[in-house]
Amino acid sequence: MEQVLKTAFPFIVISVGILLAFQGVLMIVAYTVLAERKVLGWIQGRIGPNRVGPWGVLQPFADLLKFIFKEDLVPDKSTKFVYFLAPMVALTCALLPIVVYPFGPRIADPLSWLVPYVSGIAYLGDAVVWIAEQAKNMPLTIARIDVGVLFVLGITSVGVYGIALAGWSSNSKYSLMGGLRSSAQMISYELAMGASVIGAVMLAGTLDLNGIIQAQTQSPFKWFIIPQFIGFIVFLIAAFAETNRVPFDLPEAETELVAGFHTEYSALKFALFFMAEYVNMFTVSVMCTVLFLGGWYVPGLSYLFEVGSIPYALVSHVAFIGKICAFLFLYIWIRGTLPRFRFDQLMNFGWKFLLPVAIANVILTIVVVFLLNR
Amino acid sequence: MEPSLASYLALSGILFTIGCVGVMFKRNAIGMFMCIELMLNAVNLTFVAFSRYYGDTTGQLFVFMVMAVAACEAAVGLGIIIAFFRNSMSVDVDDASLMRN
Amino acid sequence: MVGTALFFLFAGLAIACAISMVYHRNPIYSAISLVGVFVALSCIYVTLAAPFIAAVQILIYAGAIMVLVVFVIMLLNLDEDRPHSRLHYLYALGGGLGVLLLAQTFFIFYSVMRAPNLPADQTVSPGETMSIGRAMYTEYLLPVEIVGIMLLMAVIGGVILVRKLNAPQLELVVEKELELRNEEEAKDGLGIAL
Amino acid sequence: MDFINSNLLTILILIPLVGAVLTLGHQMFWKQEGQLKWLTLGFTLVNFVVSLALFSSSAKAGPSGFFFEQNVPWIKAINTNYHIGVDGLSFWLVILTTFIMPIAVISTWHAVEKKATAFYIFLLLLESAMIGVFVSLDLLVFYLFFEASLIPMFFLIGVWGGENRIYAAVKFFIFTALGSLLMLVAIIALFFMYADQTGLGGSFDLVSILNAMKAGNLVLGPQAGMLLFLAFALAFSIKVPLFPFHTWLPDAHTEAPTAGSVILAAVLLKMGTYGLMRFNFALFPDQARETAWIFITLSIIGIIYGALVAMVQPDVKRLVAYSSVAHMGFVMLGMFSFTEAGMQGALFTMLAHGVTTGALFLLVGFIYERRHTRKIADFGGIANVMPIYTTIFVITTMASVGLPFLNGFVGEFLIMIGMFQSQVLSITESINWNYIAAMAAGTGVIFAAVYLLWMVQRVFFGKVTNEKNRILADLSWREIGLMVPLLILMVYMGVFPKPFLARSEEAVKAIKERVMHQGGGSIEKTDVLPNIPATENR
Amino acid sequence: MNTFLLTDLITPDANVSLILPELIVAVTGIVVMLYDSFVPKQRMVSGALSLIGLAAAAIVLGSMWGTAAPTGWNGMIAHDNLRLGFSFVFLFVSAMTILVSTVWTDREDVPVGEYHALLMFATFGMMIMSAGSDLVTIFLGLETLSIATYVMAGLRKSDLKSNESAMKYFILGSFASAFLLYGMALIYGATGTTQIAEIADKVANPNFPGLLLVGGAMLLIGFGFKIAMAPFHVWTPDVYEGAPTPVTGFMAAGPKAAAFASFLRVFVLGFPLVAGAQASGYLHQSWIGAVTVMAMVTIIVGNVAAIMQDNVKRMLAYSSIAHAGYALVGFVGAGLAKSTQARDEAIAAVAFYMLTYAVTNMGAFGIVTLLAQKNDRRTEFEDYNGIGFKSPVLAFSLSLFMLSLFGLPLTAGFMGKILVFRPALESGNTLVAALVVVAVIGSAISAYYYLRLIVVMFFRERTTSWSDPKIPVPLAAALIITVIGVFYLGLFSGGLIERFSQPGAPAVIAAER
Repeated sequence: MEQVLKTAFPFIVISVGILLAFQGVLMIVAYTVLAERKVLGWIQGRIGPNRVGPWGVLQPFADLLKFIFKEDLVPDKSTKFVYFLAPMVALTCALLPIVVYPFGPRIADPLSWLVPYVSGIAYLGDAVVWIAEQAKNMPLTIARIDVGVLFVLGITSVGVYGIALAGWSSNSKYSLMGGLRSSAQMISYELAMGASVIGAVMLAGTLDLNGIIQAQTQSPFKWFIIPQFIGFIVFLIAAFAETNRVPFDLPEAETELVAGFHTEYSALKFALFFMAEYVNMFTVSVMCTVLFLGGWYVPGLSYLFEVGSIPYALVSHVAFIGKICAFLFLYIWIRGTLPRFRFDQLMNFGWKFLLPVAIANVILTIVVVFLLNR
Repeated sequence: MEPSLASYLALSGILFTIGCVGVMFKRNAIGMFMCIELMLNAVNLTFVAFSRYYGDTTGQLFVFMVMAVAACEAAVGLGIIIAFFRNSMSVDVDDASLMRN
Repeated sequence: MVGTALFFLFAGLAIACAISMVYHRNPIYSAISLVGVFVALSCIYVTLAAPFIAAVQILIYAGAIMVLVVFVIMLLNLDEDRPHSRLHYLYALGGGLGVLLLAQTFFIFYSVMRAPNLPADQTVSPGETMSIGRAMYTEYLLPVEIVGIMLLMAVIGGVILVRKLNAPQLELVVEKELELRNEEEAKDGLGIAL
Repeated sequence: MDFINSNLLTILILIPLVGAVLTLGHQMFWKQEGQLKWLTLGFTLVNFVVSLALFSSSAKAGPSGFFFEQNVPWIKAINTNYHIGVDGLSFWLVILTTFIMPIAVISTWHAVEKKATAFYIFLLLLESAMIGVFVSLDLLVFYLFFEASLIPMFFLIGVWGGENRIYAAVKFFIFTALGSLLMLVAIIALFFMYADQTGLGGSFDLVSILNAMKAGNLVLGPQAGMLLFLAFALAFSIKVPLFPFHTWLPDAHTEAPTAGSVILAAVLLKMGTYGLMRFNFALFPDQARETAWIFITLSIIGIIYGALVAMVQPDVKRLVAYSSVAHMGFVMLGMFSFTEAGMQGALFTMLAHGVTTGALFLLVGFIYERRHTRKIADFGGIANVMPIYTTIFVITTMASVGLPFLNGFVGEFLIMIGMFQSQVLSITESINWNYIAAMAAGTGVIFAAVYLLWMVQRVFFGKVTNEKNRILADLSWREIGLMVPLLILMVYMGVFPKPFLARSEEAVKAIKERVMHQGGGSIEKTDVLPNIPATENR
Repeated sequence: MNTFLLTDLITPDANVSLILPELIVAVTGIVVMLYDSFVPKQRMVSGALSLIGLAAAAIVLGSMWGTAAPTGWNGMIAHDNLRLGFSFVFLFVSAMTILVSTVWTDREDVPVGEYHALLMFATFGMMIMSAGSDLVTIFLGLETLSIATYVMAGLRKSDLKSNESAMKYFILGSFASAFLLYGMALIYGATGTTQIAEIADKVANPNFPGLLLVGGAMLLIGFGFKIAMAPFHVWTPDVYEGAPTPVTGFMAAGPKAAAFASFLRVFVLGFPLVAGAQASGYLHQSWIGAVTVMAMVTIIVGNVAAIMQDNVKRMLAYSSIAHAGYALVGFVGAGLAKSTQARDEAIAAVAFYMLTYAVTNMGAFGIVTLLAQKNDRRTEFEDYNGIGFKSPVLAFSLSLFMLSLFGLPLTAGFMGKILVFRPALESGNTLVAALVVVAVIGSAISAYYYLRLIVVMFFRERTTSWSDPKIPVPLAAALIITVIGVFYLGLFSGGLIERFSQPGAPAVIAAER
């Protein structure tokens, strides 16, 4: 029995971690939606949703309910299996990168304060002691892998399937066009994104996300946004394109394509796409934060709290979320202010401007790093 | 306990076989291309398994090169298929019989 | 124990997806199945202590190559293959080849099982990014350079092949004229009459 | 003089080659096709004149017993040398080649209308290759020239030939090429056997291989030796052509233009017999002796078969072609008798056949130019219209039949004698196979007389049956001038064969000794036959 | 955690001078492409640039001949006569292709810059294949070459035949690559290394003897596809017929030679016979036997099928299959060589054979290109009817090439055949001797179809009108070079053969790991 428990323990921890993280992320996402509507309203001199709950705080839940109870229409000549698969793929791929993000610094000893409280209790006491021992040096990451950056990029690139398949399986012209455009766009900008990341990776000397953050600690001037400013800008632009946000929301350009790849989707399946888009925004923001803004690192915090202590971790975590929120605000802000590109402009911009710039940045970084290390 | 080297090789062999048979059975150029990709992947598995067995990077580097090659092949191969499609409106290899005598 | 279970899980998934890929006549289903194989293999790579290769597998195969394939399938709007039978000798050939390769697989399995199977050295981790990167830029520097040239070439090749012709329809008309002109030019040619 | 002595053969090979290049250049820059025949004639004549220098008495035999020898390394990787030289065997053949070429050129004076440039170039190239074949002493170089002579002939037949030329040309090429490729394998195999057994590295040099064989350093196993022998023999037998391989010859002769036929009959066929003597006998004496009965049988069949088939030919040229088969049968017979007389006779017949049959083809060509037919049935009573032509034709025919005091007689007579003396066929108490063979061959002479004279009778005598034949012009001065040297030769060779035979005596003796004295299997039998000169028993 | 790796990186073992020829070719490709993208309307310059690059590479290559072996690249590159001889062949083929294809690029409005760049990269791939002494480099070289060639085969985009050719080539080529790769994986598994020299050491005592055998078989299939060895030759005729004519010439001469180079390197140098070792004995015996039998089949199939063709390109395709068979004779000879020197000479013989074939073949395809007209229309035998004396220069050159392909003495083809037959006969193996006999009979058969073209050109009368095509200067240059080459290689090749077989450097540079 004990043996089984011990074997199962890591899986339990990971499951709990995944649940927590996903729950948190979904909450953030839900409120991003609300925030977007509010902020857009504010920018456009409107009020935004304000009926459900005080100041409209419960609006996301109302929306959810509405989605659930709506009639689920399935186009007659669609390819059913793929049609159902597509939204799931989209959301899964959007959520998966969360697994590797470091949400905060390592906590040296998170549970040992509990031990005195339960010391006398049979079974539970022993268990807590054992768990506390296991939990030492606990990272605030679900899965620490060596190749975090590649993992994120890989999963993001797989995300294209959701959109492409959705467009194809609906058996509708508009959907197909939207799907095609969107996949073309995502493939194109993925390159620029990957290239822009290389600079930061080179400076950090690792593909491990935590390692990248570590490389930026000690001073805000070590944040890669400074040496890698070009990379940052490129990444940001590419991130907008990757998430199909304004000004790159060609796939769902209403005036041309009705609603793009999800024209034929309704109810819960549409909700999945909708969520996927916002989760994508979130994950891309996290990535940007990690790569260029020092992740959870708060300058000067180590003077206040001991590194590795619980409060240090908590504050860092909150700061991390804060940085992400800033990015999310940026998304909304830009949506409120910029018009949409034309498709050929978008492609030209991606291939003829963004990618060369990103590559130039890589070369520049190589040269600088080489010269500095001579 | 880990599965033995032999089982990885068996898996790779089976995948290779499936891919190879697929190339023969498919009529569709893209399908054939995908079967070939499957074969390459089976080979990659062999490399990685041996790399693990010998504790050596050689196999994994080889896999990396194979992936690059596969990407190049995909770019060019799909280009060829599109060019063929433009002229014949089909990607069926059995339609490619202009020169059989 | 867990390793074995995971292996059989993903191996089963891979084989099932592979068979499904061959079985389906609809190219999109085939493509999705193939992505399934890639993902399963990627997981197996992780169990083989090769996280870098696993990530790259997803990034390149699933994220780049197959996306391109799906893209092309969508672009050409391909339907299911025609069902009627093709050249029968190809089926026979395929079957024969399959049996042969399967036999070969058994042979490999048998001969590796029989050989002394020294267990993998757990201390070295060849799959880590660090060691791969080190190898890539020292021992394998030349191959990496070659790959660079190859990628460049593939880009050129892809672009030439897919780029639209200037005036495909007109060409047929112009062709005759060109030929006439060629033949006129030929008359005052370099040809030496014996 | 020294320069010429040491380079004479190379010069002989190069003159036509230079001629070919100049012909091409001339045509490219002046485009005057009419002048080409003069140019070509000039070159062939010069070559003939230069070749007369072979008679020079100042020449000394080289280290390996050959005159005008030259040995220059060529490709070191496979140790092949440009090794050339003449001896008694090849001496007259070289002269015959240079002699017959100008005649062939003159014969085409008005015949070649289309694509004259290429025609003359091919003629010149052919001459070059033919001389090369007769003088090369390196197996590989020999093979090179042997094959190279194919191509010009192939074109000559294929482009300027008659109706059925394509079939004839391809057949000619494939038959000959197939045989010679096997010879190539044998040559390479010999190369390795030499390398293996002497340890000196491989060699294609005939002289070195022969020396090694004589010294016992290179011994071929019975099986290997036989295979190699057969490979060589097949190539040469096709070229000769020996009976079952002869089918390309009538086709090629019939379809070839006159000049081509002349050269084919006069020189190309001799390559086969020459090759057999030079290579097969020298390299594989035991095998040659062992298989002699096969070749003798086949030659006899060839003689009789050729004669019989010739008899029923409706076409004059085809008839002459089959007569060639019969005559070459004689040559083979003489060679395989392995007696001095027989081999001398064979060599002499080769020359005689070259002159006579060449002349016959020329004569057929003359009438073809006038009537554009060669059917015997179309003629009759030509003698009334063309007396000079008839006279020359009859003399030539007589030479071909083997009338005494004409060249045909000497050779055939010697061959018969040789066959009677021969010891290669098993001689039992009751039957002397040699006699039977000689007598069978003798019937060939009779048949030859029958079919040739019958043909003459049908073509020249009687009344003029066909109106078209009444207006035929007799031979022009050019044509007479062409025939005169040939006629003189026919008579000269018939009356004074001595100088011709004397040249080859040494070489023939050497070969005979090599064949009959190696291995020793049949030496005892020499005592049985009383009429062998004592010198040959050494 | 913040570690800059550069400081503690081992300095890479990069020796640029060792791969200078390859580098020059690759850089030329890039330069050509860049030039083309900035000066798009040029037609001659990119070709000239490529030629200059090739010439420079050839000069560098020449200067490397016979030098002591420099090391570098951790044993990825071998510096030996195999590499030098074959690289020379590739440079020649590539240069000829450029000269020959000017007619075609002008006629069909091919994007010249890209075309020449691809050609350069293909040449680079070939050179890497011959120089690579590690399975990785060989594989990458092969793929670089193949991918470039797939594109080149499909360059006539508006023509379905060309598309078809490219598609078949692509699918079957990658299929073959998969087999090849599987073979490489198994060899790696069996020996634990991918370096040819180390494999050769390990072959006597492999970790998994069974895998070695299977891996060898898979490699054989893969290489068999690439050199069009029967029964893996099925793709050749269709692909060769459909591809643009100059590209066909290139494919028949270049990639085939390159595949031979790697094939030689892997099998002859990688799987040698080690005395007393059971595993290597098995392997050696099996591959020699298999290759010998396949070579026989190849020769027979190639020649017999060529007889039945009515299309000149198709005929040449089958003839190229037969020629691969002849080259395999030398290959087997190399495998059976008893001493290092003999082996070097045999390898040189194969390289020389490839050179003679390249010279002849490029010339022949040059003429076929010129005569083919737009869209490769005139490629049937009938189209050649009676042109012999109407276009004498072309027709006689073509005849010369045909005769050289047949192996007529005094031409290059003959010398090549003699040289490859030599090592095979030297081995003294009965089966191999039989192979030589088959090869000889095969060449006798081949007389028929080579002559057929000559017969058609010279002996037939032309019924339709014919105007002698104008020979552009580059093509004229190519023809002059090839005609002279045919005679030169046939008559005075001694020095060249010696160079090719110079043992100079050790076969493979082993790396200290």
